[in-house]
Amino acid sequence: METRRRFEKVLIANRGEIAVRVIRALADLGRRSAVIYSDPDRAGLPVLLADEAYRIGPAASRESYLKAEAIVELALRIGADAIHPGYGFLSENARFARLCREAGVCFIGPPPEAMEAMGSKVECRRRMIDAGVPVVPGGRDPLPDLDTAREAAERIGYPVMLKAASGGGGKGMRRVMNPEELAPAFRTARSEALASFGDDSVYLERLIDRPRHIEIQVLGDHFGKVVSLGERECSLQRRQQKVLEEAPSPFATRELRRAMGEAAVAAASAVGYTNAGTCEFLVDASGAFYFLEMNTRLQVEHPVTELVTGLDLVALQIAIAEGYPLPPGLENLEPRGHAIEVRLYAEDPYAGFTPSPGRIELLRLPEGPGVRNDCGVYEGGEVSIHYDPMLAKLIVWGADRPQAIARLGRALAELRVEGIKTSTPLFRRLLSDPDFVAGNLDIGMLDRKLAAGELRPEPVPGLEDVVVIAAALEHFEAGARVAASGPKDGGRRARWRERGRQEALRRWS
Amino acid sequence: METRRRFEKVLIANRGEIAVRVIRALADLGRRSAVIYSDPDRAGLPVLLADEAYRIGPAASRESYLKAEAIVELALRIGADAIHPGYGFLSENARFARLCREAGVCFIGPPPEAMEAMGSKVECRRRMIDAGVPVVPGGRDPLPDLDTAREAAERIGYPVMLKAASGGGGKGMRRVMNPEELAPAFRTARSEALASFGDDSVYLERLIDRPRHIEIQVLGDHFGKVVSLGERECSLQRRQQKVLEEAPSPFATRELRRAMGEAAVAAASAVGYTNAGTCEFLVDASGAFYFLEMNTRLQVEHPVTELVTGLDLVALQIAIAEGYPLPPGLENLEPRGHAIEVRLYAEDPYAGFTPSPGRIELLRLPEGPGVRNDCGVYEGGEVSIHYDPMLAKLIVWGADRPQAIARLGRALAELRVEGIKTSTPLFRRLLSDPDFVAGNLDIGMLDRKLAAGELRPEPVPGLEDVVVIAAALEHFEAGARVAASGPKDGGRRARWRERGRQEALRRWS
Amino acid sequence: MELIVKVGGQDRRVEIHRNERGYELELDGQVHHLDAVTAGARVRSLVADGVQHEVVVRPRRDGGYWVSTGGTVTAAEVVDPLTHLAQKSRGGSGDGGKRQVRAYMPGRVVAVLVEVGATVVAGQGVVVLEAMKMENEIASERGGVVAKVHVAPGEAVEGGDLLFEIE
Amino acid sequence: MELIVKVGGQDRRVEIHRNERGYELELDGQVHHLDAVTAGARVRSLVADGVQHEVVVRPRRDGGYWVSTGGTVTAAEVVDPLTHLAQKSRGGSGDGGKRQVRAYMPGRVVAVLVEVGATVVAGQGVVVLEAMKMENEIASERGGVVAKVHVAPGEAVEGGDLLFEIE
Repeated sequence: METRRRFEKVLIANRGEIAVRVIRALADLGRRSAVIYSDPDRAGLPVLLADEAYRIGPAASRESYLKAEAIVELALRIGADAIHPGYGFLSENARFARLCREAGVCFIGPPPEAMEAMGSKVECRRRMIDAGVPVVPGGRDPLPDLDTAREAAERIGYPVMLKAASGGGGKGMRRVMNPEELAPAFRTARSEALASFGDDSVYLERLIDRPRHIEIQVLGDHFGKVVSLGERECSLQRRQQKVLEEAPSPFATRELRRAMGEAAVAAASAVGYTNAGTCEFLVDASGAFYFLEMNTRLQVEHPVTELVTGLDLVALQIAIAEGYPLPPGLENLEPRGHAIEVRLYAEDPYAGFTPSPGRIELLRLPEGPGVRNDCGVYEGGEVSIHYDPMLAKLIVWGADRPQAIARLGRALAELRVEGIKTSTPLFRRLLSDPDFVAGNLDIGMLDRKLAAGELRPEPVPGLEDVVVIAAALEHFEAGARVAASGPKDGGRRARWRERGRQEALRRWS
Repeated sequence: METRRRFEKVLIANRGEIAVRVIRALADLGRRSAVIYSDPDRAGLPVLLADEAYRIGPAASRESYLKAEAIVELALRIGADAIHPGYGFLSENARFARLCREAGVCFIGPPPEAMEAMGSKVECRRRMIDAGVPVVPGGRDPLPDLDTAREAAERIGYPVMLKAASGGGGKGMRRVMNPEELAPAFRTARSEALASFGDDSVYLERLIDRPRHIEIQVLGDHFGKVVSLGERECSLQRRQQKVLEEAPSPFATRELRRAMGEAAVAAASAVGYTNAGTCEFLVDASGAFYFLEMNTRLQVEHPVTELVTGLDLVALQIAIAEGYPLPPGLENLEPRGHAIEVRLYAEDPYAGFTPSPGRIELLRLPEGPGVRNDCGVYEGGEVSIHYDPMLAKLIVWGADRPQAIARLGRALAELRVEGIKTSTPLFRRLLSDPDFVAGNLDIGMLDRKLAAGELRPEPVPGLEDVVVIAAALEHFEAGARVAASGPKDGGRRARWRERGRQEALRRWS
Repeated sequence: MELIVKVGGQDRRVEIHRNERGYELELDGQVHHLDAVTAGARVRSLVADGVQHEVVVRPRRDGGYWVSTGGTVTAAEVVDPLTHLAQKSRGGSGDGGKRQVRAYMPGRVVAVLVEVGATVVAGQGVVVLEAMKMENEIASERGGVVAKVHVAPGEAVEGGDLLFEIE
Repeated sequence: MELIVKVGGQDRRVEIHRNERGYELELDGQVHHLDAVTAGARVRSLVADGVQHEVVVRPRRDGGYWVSTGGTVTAAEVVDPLTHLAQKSRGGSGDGGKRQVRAYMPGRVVAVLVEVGATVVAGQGVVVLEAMKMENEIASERGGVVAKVHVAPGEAVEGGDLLFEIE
C-alpha cells in the first residue's frame, strides 16, 4: 500500500460533464485542476472552469483523449501528482493504469490487476463463484448431447435458457420453461447456432425473466477495507444503455440491500479492489440476485448515491488514492430520501435516436430546491459531432420517491434547450408512465414500450403556428431593421425592447 | 380553523427570485402558478416560468406590486384559490391579508391579527413578556432623575445602555459598564439627547455586547400546533441588512437550539400564529438570548433551513394554508450537515455599495454537488433600476461547516457574472477571514471589518492589461469584419470560431 | 405586410402589422394579437393569444430560418407574395422544378449513395453522415432524377447545408 | 495594426497581428501570444501567455467599448495612432479640450447640481441618479467650466450616456 501524500494538482484525462464534475471535487478540496482538450473542445466548459488546460490533439479520440503515453507525459511535465480518468476513454484501461504507475503518477482508480481480473469474463466468473458471489447458474461448457443438457438443466433448475456458445443477438437462444420443452428447444437452438455462427455448441443458463438491473456502489481503501454504499436501480435502459437511474431501488428492502452489499463487498475483496467501483447485478422478481460484472471506475450515475448518502464520491476517490483509510460510519448507510438522475443526450428520441449536434441557442437549466445539474455545456456553446452525445445529467432529490418524481417532472418542464434536440421529451413522457410510477421496472421495459409506441409524446397543438408566427415576425422585423436609419443595432434593439401591452399570458407547455 | 381545500391555482404577488421560488414549489406540487408583472418585468424569469402571467402596472411599485385591491381582483378574475405574497411588498401588510380574507381568496401566511400583534413594537414586547419569552431587560419609560436611573440599572444589571427616547443613530447613547460610570453618562446622554432631538428623555436597557443574530424558523398549523425547525445564524449584516446566513449556527448547542426553539414556539403561540414565521433573537456570548421581533412571512434565508432539514418550507406553507395539520416528526429535528447562503446583489461592494443595474452579459451559475441556485435573472436579461438589487441567492450544503465553506468558495469562484457588478468579490474575501472561518460572528462584525478595510479584495495583477488586450482585439476584429466581403455576420463568426493553437492555458483567478 | 411562410411543405399566408400593443397578425383568416420581447441573447418571448412561447430564430444560409421552440427545430422560408407567385409559375408545384436535399444535422459525409443522373424515390437514402459515433442516412424527401451532388465523402457539413438537387 | 487604447486615463499602445496560432500582440514593448475563441453569445475566451480570461466586450454609443471581465466593467476607447495624434494636438492633454462626464450606471436623474458656466472641481458631484431605491451622486472626474448639460431631472439615462461636458 502507498504512503499518504497530498495531491496538489490533478490532471483530468477526460472531457465534458465528467471533467467538470472532477474539477468541482478538486476545487471543493482546494486542489488544482488541469484538463486536456482536443481542438473542438478548446471553448468547452472544462477549459473555462479548470485551473489549467492543455491541448492534447485533434478531434479524433485516438489522437487526443486516448493518447495514453502523451497524457502521462503531460502529467509529468506540468507536475500533476495524479490523473483522474473519469469514465469512458482510458478509465478501464489497465495498460494506462500501469503507465501511470511506472511514471510515478497516481492513477485515481483501482489497481490494474483488479481491472484485469474483472475485465476477463471467464476469470471473473470463476473468481466470483470462489468468493461465494451468486452468478447466473449454469456453465459456459458446450453441451454435447441431449442427456448432458437434461442433467445440466435439472442441476440449474427450470426455467432455463439455451444460448449459442459463439453467439449473440438472440440467435441460437431458446427459453425452456419445463423438461418437456427441452428436447425440441435443444434441437432448434443447435441448428440455429450452426446456421448463424458455423458452430452448433450451446450451453445452459438459468432463465431470469424480466430482470431488474440493480448495482451496488463500493469503495475500498488501501487497508483492506471495502464498504458498500447501497444500491442504484438502473433498469431503465435503451439497448443496454442506461437512461434513468435512481437510489434507492423501489424494489430493494433493507434485507436485500444488505445481502447485495455483502455480495458486492465479497466480489471487490476477491480481486483486491481499491477505490470506487460498482458491482452490477440482475435481480429477479423473487429478489434473487446474480452478479453480472464490475465496473472498475466511477459510474455516470454516481450522483444519485451522493444525494441519498450526503457523500462526495469523487472526493472519497481522491482521499483513498492519497492513501487515507475510509472514514468511519460508512457501513450500513441507509438512504435518506430518494434521488433520480436522467441523462440528457443530444439526440432525437422520436427519430430513431439520431444524434443532434449543433449550437445550443438557449440553455436554461432548472434550479431551486432538490435540483442538481451536472452539465458539460453552456448556452451558445457548440455540441461537437465528434463525441458521445451526453450533454448533462439532471439529478433531483425528494423526501420520497413520489416527491422525487414530481420534482423531476418540474425540473424537466423548467429546462429549456433550443437549437438542438434532446432526449427530454422522452423523459417527460416516461414520468407519467404507470409502470414507472409504480416502480415496476425491468431491463427490457423501455425497449418494449418504445417498440409499442407507448411513450410517444402528446402532440403539442399549435406548435407549427408558433413556428410560422416566429418566422414571419423575424422577417418583418428584419425588414424594419433595414429600413430603420438608426445606429447599426439600435433599430433591432429598440423595437424588440418595446414592452407589449398584452395583459394575460399563459405558459405554453 | 378552515376546512381543507386544494389550491389548484395560486397567484404570486411578487417578482424576481422569490416569485421563481414559489413557482417551483407549486410546480413540484402539481399546482398552477400565476404571476403578476410590471412593465419592466415583462421578460423577467417569473413570466418565462409561470403557467400564467398578468400585467399589473408600470414600473413604480406603488402602481404595480403594491396595488392590493387590483391584485385581489385579479386573483378572483383568474380563479386563483390563494395568493402567495413572497417577502417584501405586501407580505407583512395586514390590510392586504384582510382584503384577501374578505374576498374569499386564501392569503398564504399568518392571520392579520397575528401580523398586527407582532408589528406593534409596544404591544409585541408586552405580549412576549407575558408569554415568558425573554426580551432585552429594561424599560421604555423615561428616567426623570439619576436616582431612578440608578435603581433601574441595579434592577436590570450592569452593563447597561442609556438610550434617547426620541433618538436613533447612536446620538444620546452611552454604554455604562459599572455603577461609577452611571452619573457622568446620564448627564452627557441627556444633554446630547436634548441637543439632538429637543427632548432629554433617556431610558435604560441591558447592554448586549457584540450580540449574534440568531433566528428560529417556526411553523404553525390551524390545529394549534406550532413547531420550531431550528435556528439560522444571520449575524453577518451590513447596516442591518443580512448578507450571509447559515444553518446550524456555529454557536448553537443542542441545548441552546432547544431553549430558543421553545421560546419561539411560545412567542408564536402567544399571538395565535399560523403558517411560516421567524423569531429573531439577539444572543450574547454567554448564550443568553433575547427576543427581537418576529417576521411574519417567509424569510429570504429560508433555504438554509431547507437544506439541513430536507423540508420544502413553501410546500409546507401551502399545505398549512390548505388546512392540513403539520406532518409528524417535525419536533426536535437535528440539522443534517451545514448550509450557507449568500445574497447576490447588483452592487459594487467596493464603491460604497452603489447599485449596478444593466444587462447581464454573461451569467454562468455554479452547479454540481451541494449547490443550489435560487436565482431570479438570466443571461442576457436586464437588471432594472426600479427594484431591490438582489438578483439571486447561492446556497451550498456540506457535510460540516468547513466543507460548506470550501464548497461556497468553489461555487463563488465558478460563478461568472459580467456586464454588471455584484457583491461576489466581498463574499470571496469574507470566506478567508479568520473570524468568519472560526465562526466568531456578531452583528457589527461586517461593518467593523469593512470600515477597517479588512475585506478589500486582493488586487488582480494584469486586469487592466486584459481590458486593453480585449478592446484592441475587438477593434481589430471589427476592422477585419468590415473589410471582409463575406455574408453579413459570417466574417465575424468565421474568424472567432477558428481554434487557437496555444497549448497551455491557466485559469485566471 | 403580407408574407408567405413555407413550413413542412405547406404555404401559410400571414398578414402582419405593428400596433401600439405589439403586433396584429392574421393567420389562416384568424387575427392574433402578439406581444414579443427579447429574453436573452437569442431568445424571444412571444405571447400569442395569451400563451407564452420562448423561440429562437436563426437565419439560414439560403435566406430562410431555423425556428427552435419547445425543443424542436423547424426550417421555415419567408417570401413576399409576388416572389411566391413567380416561384409558383416557374415550378408549378410551388417549390420550383428542383428539389433540394439538405443536411438536417452537422456531420462528416461517410458515403454518397447515388450519382448524378440516377433516379431516386421518395425516402431513399442518398448520403450517409456520421456524427457522435453514429452513422445516419439522409433520405430524399421526394423522388426524381439527381441533378447535382454538392458533397463528397470525407467532407464536413453543417446543419442546413445543401447536399443534393433533384429534378 | 497599431492602436492606442485609452483606459483609466492612460494611453496604451498596442500592436496586433494575426498569425497561424491566433494573434501576436505587443503591449508596452512586450510580445504576447493570444488565442481567442467565442464561448457563448457575447463571451470570448482569451488566452494570453497561458492564462485564460472570459471577457465580454460591448460597443458604446460613442464608438468606445465597455469591457467586462472578472466581475468588473471598464470603459475603453480605441483609436488609430493618427487620430490619436490629431486629438492630442487639438486638446494638448490627450483627451481634447472638452471633458465628458458620463453615467456609469443606468438610472433616473433626480437632480442636476450645477449649471452651464459654473466652475467645478475634480470629484465634485454634478448629477444625482436614482437606481434600485438608492440615490447616487455622479462626480466629475476633473475640474473646469461646465460647457453643456445633456440631462434634466426626471430623465432616464443608460450606463455610458453623456451627462455633462466640461471645458
